[in-house]
Amino acid sequence: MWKKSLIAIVTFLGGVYFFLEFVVPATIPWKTTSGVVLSKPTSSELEIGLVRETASIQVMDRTTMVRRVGSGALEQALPDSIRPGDLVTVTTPAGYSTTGIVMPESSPRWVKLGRVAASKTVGIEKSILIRRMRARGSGEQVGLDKLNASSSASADWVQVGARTYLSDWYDNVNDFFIVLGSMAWGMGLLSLWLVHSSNIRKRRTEWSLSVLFFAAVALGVVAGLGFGLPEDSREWTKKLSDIVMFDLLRPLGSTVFSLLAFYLASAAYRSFKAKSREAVLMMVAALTVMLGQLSLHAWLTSASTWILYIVTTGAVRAMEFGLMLSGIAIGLRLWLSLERGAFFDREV
Amino acid sequence: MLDFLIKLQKVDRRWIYLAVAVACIVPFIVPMRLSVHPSRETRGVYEAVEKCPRDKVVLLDSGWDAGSLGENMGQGQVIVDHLFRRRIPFIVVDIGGSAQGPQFMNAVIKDIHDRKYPDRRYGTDWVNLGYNPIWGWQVITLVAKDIHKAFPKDYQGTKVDDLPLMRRTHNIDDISLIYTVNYSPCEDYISFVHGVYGTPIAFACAGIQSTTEYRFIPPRQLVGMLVSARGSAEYEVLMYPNNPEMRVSKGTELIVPMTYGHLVIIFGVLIGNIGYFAERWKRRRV
Amino acid sequence: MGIAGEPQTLWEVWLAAFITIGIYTFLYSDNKLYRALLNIMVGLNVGYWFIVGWKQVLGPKWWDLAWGTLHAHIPAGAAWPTRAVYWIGAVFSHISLHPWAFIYWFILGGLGTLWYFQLSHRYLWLSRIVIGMTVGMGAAVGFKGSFLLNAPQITDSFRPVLAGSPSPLWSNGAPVGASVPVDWLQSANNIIFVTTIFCVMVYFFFSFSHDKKTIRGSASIGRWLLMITFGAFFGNTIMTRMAIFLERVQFLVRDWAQKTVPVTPAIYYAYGAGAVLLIAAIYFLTRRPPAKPPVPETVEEERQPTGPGATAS
Amino acid sequence: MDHANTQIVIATFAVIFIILYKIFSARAGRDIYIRRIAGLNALDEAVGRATEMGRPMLFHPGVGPITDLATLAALGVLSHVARLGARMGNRLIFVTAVPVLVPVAEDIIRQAYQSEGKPELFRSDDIRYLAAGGDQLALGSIDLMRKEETASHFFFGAYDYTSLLLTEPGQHTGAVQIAGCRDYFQVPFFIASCDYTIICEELYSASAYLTREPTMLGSLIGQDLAKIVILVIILLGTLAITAGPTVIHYFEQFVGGPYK
Repeated sequence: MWKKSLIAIVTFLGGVYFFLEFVVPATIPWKTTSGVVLSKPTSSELEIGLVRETASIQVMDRTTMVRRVGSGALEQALPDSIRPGDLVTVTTPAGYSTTGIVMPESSPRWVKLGRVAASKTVGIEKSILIRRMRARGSGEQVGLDKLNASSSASADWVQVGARTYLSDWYDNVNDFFIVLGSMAWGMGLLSLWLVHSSNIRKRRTEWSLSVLFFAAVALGVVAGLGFGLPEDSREWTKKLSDIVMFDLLRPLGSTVFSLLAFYLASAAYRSFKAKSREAVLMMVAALTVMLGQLSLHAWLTSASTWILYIVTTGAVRAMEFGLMLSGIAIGLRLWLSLERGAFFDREV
Repeated sequence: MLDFLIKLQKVDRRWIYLAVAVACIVPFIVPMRLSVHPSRETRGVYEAVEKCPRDKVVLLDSGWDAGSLGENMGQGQVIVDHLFRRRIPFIVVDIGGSAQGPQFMNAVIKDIHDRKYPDRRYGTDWVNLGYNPIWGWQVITLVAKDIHKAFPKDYQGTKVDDLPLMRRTHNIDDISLIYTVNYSPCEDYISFVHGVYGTPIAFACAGIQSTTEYRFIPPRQLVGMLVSARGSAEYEVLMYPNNPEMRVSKGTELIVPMTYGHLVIIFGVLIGNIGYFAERWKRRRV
Repeated sequence: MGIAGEPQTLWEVWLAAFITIGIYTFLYSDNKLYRALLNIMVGLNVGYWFIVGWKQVLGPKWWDLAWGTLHAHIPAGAAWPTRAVYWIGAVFSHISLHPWAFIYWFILGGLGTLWYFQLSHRYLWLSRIVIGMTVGMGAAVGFKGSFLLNAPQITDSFRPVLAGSPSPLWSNGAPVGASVPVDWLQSANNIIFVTTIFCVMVYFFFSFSHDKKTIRGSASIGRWLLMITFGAFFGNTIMTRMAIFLERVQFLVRDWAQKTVPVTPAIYYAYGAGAVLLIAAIYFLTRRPPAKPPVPETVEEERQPTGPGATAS
Repeated sequence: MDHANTQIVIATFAVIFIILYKIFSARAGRDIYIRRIAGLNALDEAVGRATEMGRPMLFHPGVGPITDLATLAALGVLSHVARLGARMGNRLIFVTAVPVLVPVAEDIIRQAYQSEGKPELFRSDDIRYLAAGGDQLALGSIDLMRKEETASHFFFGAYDYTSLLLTEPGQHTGAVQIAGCRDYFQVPFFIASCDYTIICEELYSASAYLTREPTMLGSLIGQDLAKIVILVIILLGTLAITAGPTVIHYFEQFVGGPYK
């Protein structure tokens, strides 16, 4: 019994870090200040302008945006390239134009502008984490010297707050699991070894092929020593590695996989019969897509494009939502050791 | 007559094999050209590469090997050609693909370099960082955070800090586009790179895999996708609209024979069904 | 090497040709040559990949952390017997110098070995410790991965039923509220799209019966749409296989048959003789009744071998 | 979005809660309804047919690892098929390329035969660790089918490109073939070459239906609820976007937060 609980505990611990790292924010929310950098920060403190929303504008196809960069210069900005903290002038197709600081809530279709309502000064210590907003995606962790500040032009939008130290461990935990996973690589080799060694021991027919297999493994190992040497190196292992890779593995690999073309051909011929309504649908779709793949006619291509972008996309999405949830469910069951069944109920 | 039709669905499979083989061999011996119609997903990749700035790099994840050479090689050729033409520096990596990936991609690059752009230099115009056997998010997140940590050396053992291109490339902010050439590209790029940092991603994948990747194109999780040999053929049509003699990629070489192979299979399906219906008709008659 | 290592020299071309045609003999009938080549491929891949894996991951990320600097303890230029003693001393001094690195190395190594208890009936549970750790990790990361992957998928599935024509901002057609004329084709597509998602998801509901007419109806529509989707899969798959096969045909036709076309008498005779030998070899190898596959046992006890099978259908 | 925003956190814990709640209520003995998958009748027919012809059956659990949900579901189906086979007094041959599966499958099948009171029919050399790789396993199974003249084949689990190689010969010899495949790449080939195919997620529910295993049933229901939520969100969103840019903007802000 203790064995089972040990396994359960270890399994839970295995996942708990990454789960927390995802769910817990980078900085403690109620100790985080979010706003534009107003003045060049000193080593000890950082002045942040708190922005209040003044305008919220829907972006149309003919909406233009102009970003004011340092030294008062103006430059065109695209809806998906504006960054929080930019000072932009948005002009709607109707001709109304508004100026303000882009806020993080804006999306490519909808810009929220604001102006600095108040300013707050944050003291910088080791426990403080500064994250600069990107145009899209999460904030990046930056040092004080990297920040560009301005009160009259585009500046950086930062979130400054007391850090939750979880993310600092990410790389180490990641490395640990990378190595742990890689340790399993011997399994493939070992199981193959079991298969073929027993073939040879019992002199089963084709045991000669197993001998050949071991010879190939040996050759592969020796050739592997030449991996990663400079192109022009005179090492014989490098030459051997090239021979194995280009003269043996290349034709072997591509030919073995190309056999499937023939199976597919005969399978299509033999089993693609209009037996039922479903079979007909499948066959028609397959033929349409195949014809669309060929360089025959433009409208054939567009027909297959329609199937792929409307029907297939929709159906695959629906299936993927289901698979995502079942993946989460099985993950949960394994993670919390709720799983039952032959493997998990074996007495240990 | 009816019996003959019924026999049509009992042809020995070796005859089908022979028909496919012949249909595929003939176009190689008798060269012919067909028009290619670029599709939406291919245009997407082309426009994305056209938009790339010169001061950032393109990350080219090439994990293909002999098994999928017919499809992926062309996709690698066209993108390298395009990047060399626009002189956008690019970094070749192989994350969890195949140990042969870097060498194959290197041979492709060398060939295009010698044939078309002899003045491009290794280390400034492109870098090949070699192979990392770990598939999936574990290394991808590492590359996004600090590429020097993920790949301390390039594919032939040089320290990356000695390469001028790598000195100005540190993390995801220096990468303007990620292009993945693989039999089945890693979807973790979409969740852990596009989802986290918003970097545009383009896939170049096998036809079978493409069917599930189409769903990422409308929400722009993928800017575009090259599908099989067709994708690279279409891409070259976009790159060289007026001078076909410049189209030299594997895709352009294979697209015409592919057409014939497909037609034979379609024909096989049709005669199979003719036989099937003939049999059903006969059964109904007696 | 040519493009992606296409064979250049004569022997390379012939070797590749032999391998290619030798494998294609399987299409005529199952035979020993094919199985031999398959074994060689698997063996080469496993061996090569094993070393590469060590060089790229386990070496730098695990072994070198503890022992990377060991040689620094060995005074240069010591003769062999004394050198061995130095080595032993170095190991201990190294451990005492970097205890934590050693402990990390040791624990990871110990955990790693647990994988291999999968092969034993009695100690299978030991492997479940390490399986559990990795599975738990994967499960936790699964949350982040699936949400980041699918959240945009859900928001993109909001399609305006009355849509204008697509634009850079509204790739699925702008809603008519955005003061644009109705694009009926786009609207129809959007309706079909949402219907597809709805019907297919209903088809995959298991918790309530399909007796209700509406549910059964939408479920069966969902099944038809699934069939169309699988048809698309089939078509694209054929394209994949075809491309891979054509690459081989291209090699046989262009590199093998044309590059080795006789230019000097020597090559001419080599070509002829080689062709004869190749055909003879393949005939000889495929003529005999194809032998049965390597049928191994399970790990532990003796199993009866399977006898010679018939030819491949 | 490196860390979850508010909406995602709520969604995460909501999904966890729904699934766990359903699992535990199922374990507490709440009876749970799952609709029957049409293909399950085919299982009985297939076993019966093989018994009539006096030929053995072949079960192939896919190529996935033991921790793969599809493989676990396949094992659930395996126990049912083995029990049917035992009831009718027929042999079931089990082939795999995953070493861990050998002892597990042995337990399952032995249990099945014992529970039907026919332990003498169970032969431990019918569980075959044929090869260590996909292609080799396919070749081995093909030869096995020919040698043992298996009359019905069951393919359940996760499959890769070898699926065609596996189903082709059975189609020649006219064996009854039933497949349940999670990976939709391979489903078309199973549909084309098998008598009945259980598609994608149906595999899970089939296994749950057969084993009546509370954990599986419960989480299946939980997943259904979550799916319904997603579907409702999609339909609401469709209405919102049809209503215009303003509505959809606020709806997206509400559902997903600023997708950064």
